[in-house]
Amino acid sequence: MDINQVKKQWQELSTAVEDVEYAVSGHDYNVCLECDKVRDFATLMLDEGFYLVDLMAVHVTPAIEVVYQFAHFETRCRVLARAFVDDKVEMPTISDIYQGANWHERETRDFHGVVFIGHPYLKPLILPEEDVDLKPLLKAEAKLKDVDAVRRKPPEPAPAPKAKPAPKPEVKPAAVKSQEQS
Amino acid sequence: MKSYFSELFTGAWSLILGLKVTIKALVSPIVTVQYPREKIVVTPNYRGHIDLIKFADTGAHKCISCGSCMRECPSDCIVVEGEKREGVKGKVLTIFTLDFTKCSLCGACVEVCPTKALDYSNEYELAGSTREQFHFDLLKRVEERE
Amino acid sequence: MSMDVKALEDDRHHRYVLNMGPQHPSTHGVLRVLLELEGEYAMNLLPVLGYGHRCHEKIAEFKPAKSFMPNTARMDYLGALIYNHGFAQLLEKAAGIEVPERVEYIRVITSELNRIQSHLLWYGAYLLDLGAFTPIMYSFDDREHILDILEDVTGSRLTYCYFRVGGVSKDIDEKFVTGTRAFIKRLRSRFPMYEDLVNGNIILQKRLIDVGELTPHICARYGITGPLLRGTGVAYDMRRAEPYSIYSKFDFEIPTGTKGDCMASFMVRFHEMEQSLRIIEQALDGLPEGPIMAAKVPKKLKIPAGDYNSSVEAPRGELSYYLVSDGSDVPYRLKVRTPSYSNLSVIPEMCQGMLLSDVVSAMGALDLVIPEIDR
Amino acid sequence: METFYSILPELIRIVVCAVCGAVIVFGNALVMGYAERKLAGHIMLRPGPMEVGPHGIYQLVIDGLKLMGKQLVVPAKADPLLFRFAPLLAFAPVFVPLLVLPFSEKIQGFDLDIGLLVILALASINLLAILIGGWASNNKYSLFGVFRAVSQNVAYEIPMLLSLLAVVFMTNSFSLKAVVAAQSPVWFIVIQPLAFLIYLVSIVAETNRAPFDLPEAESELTAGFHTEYSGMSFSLFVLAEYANMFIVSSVATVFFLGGSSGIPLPYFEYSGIIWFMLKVYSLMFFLVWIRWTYPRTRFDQLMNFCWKYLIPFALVNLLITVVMVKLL
Repeated sequence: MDINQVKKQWQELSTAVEDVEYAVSGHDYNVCLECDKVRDFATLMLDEGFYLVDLMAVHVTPAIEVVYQFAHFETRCRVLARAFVDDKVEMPTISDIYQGANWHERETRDFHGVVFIGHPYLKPLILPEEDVDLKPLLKAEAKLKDVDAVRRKPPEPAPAPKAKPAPKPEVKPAAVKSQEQS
Repeated sequence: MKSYFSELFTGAWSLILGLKVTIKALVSPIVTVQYPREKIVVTPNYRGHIDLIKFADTGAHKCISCGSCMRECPSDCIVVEGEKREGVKGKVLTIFTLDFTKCSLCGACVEVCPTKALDYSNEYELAGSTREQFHFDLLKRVEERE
Repeated sequence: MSMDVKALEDDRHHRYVLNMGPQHPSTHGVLRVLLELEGEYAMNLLPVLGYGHRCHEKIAEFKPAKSFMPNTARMDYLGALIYNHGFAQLLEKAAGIEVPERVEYIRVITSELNRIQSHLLWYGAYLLDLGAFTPIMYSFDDREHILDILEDVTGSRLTYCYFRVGGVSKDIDEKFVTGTRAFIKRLRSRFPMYEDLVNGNIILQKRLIDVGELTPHICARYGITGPLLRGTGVAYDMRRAEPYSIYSKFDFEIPTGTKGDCMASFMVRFHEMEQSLRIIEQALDGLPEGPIMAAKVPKKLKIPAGDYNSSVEAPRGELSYYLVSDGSDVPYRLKVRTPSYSNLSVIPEMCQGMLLSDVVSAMGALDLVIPEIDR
Repeated sequence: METFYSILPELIRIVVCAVCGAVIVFGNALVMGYAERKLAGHIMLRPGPMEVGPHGIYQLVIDGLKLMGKQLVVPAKADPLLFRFAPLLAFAPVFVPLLVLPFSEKIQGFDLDIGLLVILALASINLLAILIGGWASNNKYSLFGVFRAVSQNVAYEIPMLLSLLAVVFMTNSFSLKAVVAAQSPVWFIVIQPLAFLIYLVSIVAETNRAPFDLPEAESELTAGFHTEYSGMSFSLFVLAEYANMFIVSSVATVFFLGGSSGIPLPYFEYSGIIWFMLKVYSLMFFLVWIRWTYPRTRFDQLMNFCWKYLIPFALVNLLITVVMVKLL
C-alpha cells in the first residue's frame, strides 16, 4: 500500500483529508466525506486492504455525524472517515462492502436513529424490539454541541509535552457548508 | 493406505498419552479447598467494601465529613452528612452510609479522602436476601467495632 | 426476537429453526443464536444480542471521564486490566499526562497476567464445549494462581479497577515479583501436560482442523482481529502494530497459524500464553524503581476538545476507545469498539452449512465474552 | 395341580433370579454412580461428593430420594403416554440379560443355549426406549439426540457383533457358560486381542458414553434425548445406562477375560463371583476413565470411524479366525 497514492484517491472522494498527530489523538488521518461518497470510499478502503475497526455516530449540530474507523493489517494507518447524515437522517449502507458494518449500522440505528439505506436487515440489535424509537444516545437539547465545539482547537500551547506542533488547522467549516448545501 | 494406518497409530498413541495424564491426576492430591470447612487466608490487600478506620490512639474515626468521597464516587453510593456542634472544631459526622448494591469497588473514595479515614474491609462472605442488608451504616459499624 | 420463526418453518418445510440460547451450555452467557437447520446442518444463523446491555456508553456521557474506569472492567470481565489499560491510556493521551516508567512496567506485567488468565479460562471452557470435562479443572487450577497474585496487588479477583489516570493504585512488592516468577515456572512446566492431554489428542484435532476456516480477506471485511486473525497468518497484534505503553521494549513473537481454522486460532492462543510469559519475565527483569503515579494529575481532568482514539490488544482482539470531547471533564461521546462484537458478526458466514457440532466448536473458537458484545 | 407343583421350583427360581437381578441393577447404579463421581472428582483434582456421610458415600442414596420426590413434568405438547412409557421401556429389559450371565460356575440364572442372543436382543430395546422418549418429548434437542442415538447404536452393533462372533466361531456355542469353559487355560483376550479392542470401542458407543456420548452431548444438545425428563423418569434412564454398562462389561468379561475364572480363594466356594465382579468393574473403571479424559467426537467422524476402521478390522479378524479354526 502506497500511502501517498491512497491519499490522492481519498482527496478525490472527500472534501478534506488531514494528517493528525498519532501520539496525541491515536489516529493518523481524518477524512471528511459527503454522505453519498461513503460507499465509494468504503470500496476503495477494502481494495487497499483496510479493515473496518468501528462505525459510530456522534450527535452534534448541524447533523448527526457518522464516523468510520479503518486500520490496516500491515502498516500503521488509522483513518477516521466522517460524514454527516442527510436531512432525513439517512446514510447509505456499507454493509454489503464491509459485512462487519452490518451490526455496527444496526447498533447506530438503535442508538442514534440513523437509517442506513440499503441495509438488508435494519432491525434493533442491542435494544429490544419495542424500543425501536428510543434512540438513547441522542443528546438532550441543552447538552447538544456544535460540531466545532468537539473539534481539536488548532493553535494552542501543545497540551502534551511529547506532542509535536499541534495538528494542522481544521477544515471543518467545509464539512458544515456541505451539510448546508445538501 | 499408509496414512490410514499411520493416522490410526498416532491417534491411538495420542489417546494413550491423554490417559496417562488423567491417571496421574487421579492419584495426585486434590487442590481444591472445601470451602465452608476450610478457608484460605485472604490477602490483607483484598478490597472489600469500604469502612471507616477506628484509630487506636483516639478511639474514633477521622472523618471530617467533607464529602469528597461522596462527590468522587462514580456510582453515587456514599452519603455523608455532618453538622456543626458547639465547642467542636469542624463538622461532626452524623451520617455515613454506603449503598453496597451500587458500589463497584473502584477505590476512588479511599484515595480521595484527605484524612485517610477510609479503608477497605476484608469481608468477602457477603450474602443476603434483601437489598437493604447491603445498605451499610458505616458510622454505626465503626462505633460498634472493638 | 425478530426472526419470524413461524413463517420460516412454514415456508420451507424441510428446514426448521433451532433456538440456541440465551440459556444454552455453549453460548457462554446470554447470547442467543437462531439456527435454521436442514437435518443437522446449519444453513442460516442469526445471533440475537442485547440481553446483557447495560448502557455503558450512555453512562460514560454522564460522569467525569475518569469515573468511567470501573465500568471498563465490567465490559470484558476476563480482560479487565487490559480494558483498564486502554482507557487509562486514552485519558493520558488526551490530557497529556506523562506516565512514570515503573507504572508502565507494572501495567504490562499485570495486563499480561490478565491475558494469560483469560486464555486459560477460554482453554478450559472451549474444551468443555467440545465435551472434555477435565481440562477446565486443570486450567482453573493454574488460573487461580494468577488470580491470587493479582488479588494481592489489585485487591480484587475479576473486575479489577487497578489502573488510574496517570498511574496505578498500589505498588507491587517483592512478594508479587517472587510469586509471579514462581507462577511462570509453574505454568511452563504445565504446558507439556496440556500438550499431552489436549493439544495432541486425535479427537480434538479432528474436531478443530478444517472447521470454520477464515481468510485475511474475510477478517478485513468483518473487522476480525486477535487470535482469529493471527490464525489466518496475518501477524497483526496491536502490541506490535501500534506499540502502546512499553511493548516496543520487549522481545516476543506473535504466534500465527496458516489455515485460519479453529485449530489455528486454538494454537495461536495457546502459544500466546507462552509469549505473555516471556514478556512478563523481561518486564520483571527490567522493572525500574520510581513513583507509581504521575506527578501532576489534575483533580478535575479536563480533556481538550477533539477526538481521541486508543487501541490496545485485548485477549480477544483489538479494543478501541474513541472519545469525543467538548473540552469539559465529561466525555461528549465515548464509543468502545469491542473485539468480540466484530468477531461474532462473522458467524453467519463462517458457520453456514456446518454441522451443529461444528457450530459449537466455531463459536467456542471465537472466545466470546457476551457482556463485551452487549456492553 | 400336579403341573403346578412340577413347575413350582422353576417359578421360585425365576422369582429369586429376578430379585437378585433387581438387587444387582440398583446396587450397581449406586456403586457406579458414587464411583463415577468420585473418580471424576479425583481426576479433576477435587474430592467429589464429600458432604453426606463419610466421604459422601450416602450421596447417591440421598440423590435417589431427591429424584423420587421430584415432580414428573410432562411438557404440554409432548405425547403423554409415550413420554411416560419410554423410561419404563428403557429400564425393564435390563433385568433379563442378568438372568443368563454366569457370575460363577454355580451362580447363573439360566444357562440358555442362546444366551448371547438374549443379551444382544434385549440390549437393543434400550435404543427403542430412547427413540420413543426423545420423540415423545416434542423437543428439537431431544429429537437430535434420538437421530444420533439410533444411527450410532445401529452402526456400532455391527462391529460389536462381529467381534463377538469371532469368539463364537472358536467355541461353537452361544451359551455363555460354554464360552467361559472354553477359556481355560488361555483367555480369549490373548487369542483375540483385536476383537477385544473393537468390542471395547463399540461398547462405549453402545452405552452412549463419552467420548461417544453424542445422543446427550450437553454442550450441543443441552441434554439430548432426556432433556425434558425430570425426577424418577430421568433416573430410570440413568439406571438403565449403568445397568447396560454392567451388562456389556459382563459380556466382555465372559467373552474375553475368562468370565469367573481366576485363582480360587480358600474357604470360599463361590470365589468365581469375586473374580467376575473384579473384572467387570475394572472394565467399567476404564469406561469411566476415558469418559473424563477425552473430548467428544463429531457425529460424522464417529460413523466414519465405525465404517472405515472398526467394521473392516472386525471382518478381517473374523475371516482370519474362521480360517484358523478350519485349519487347526
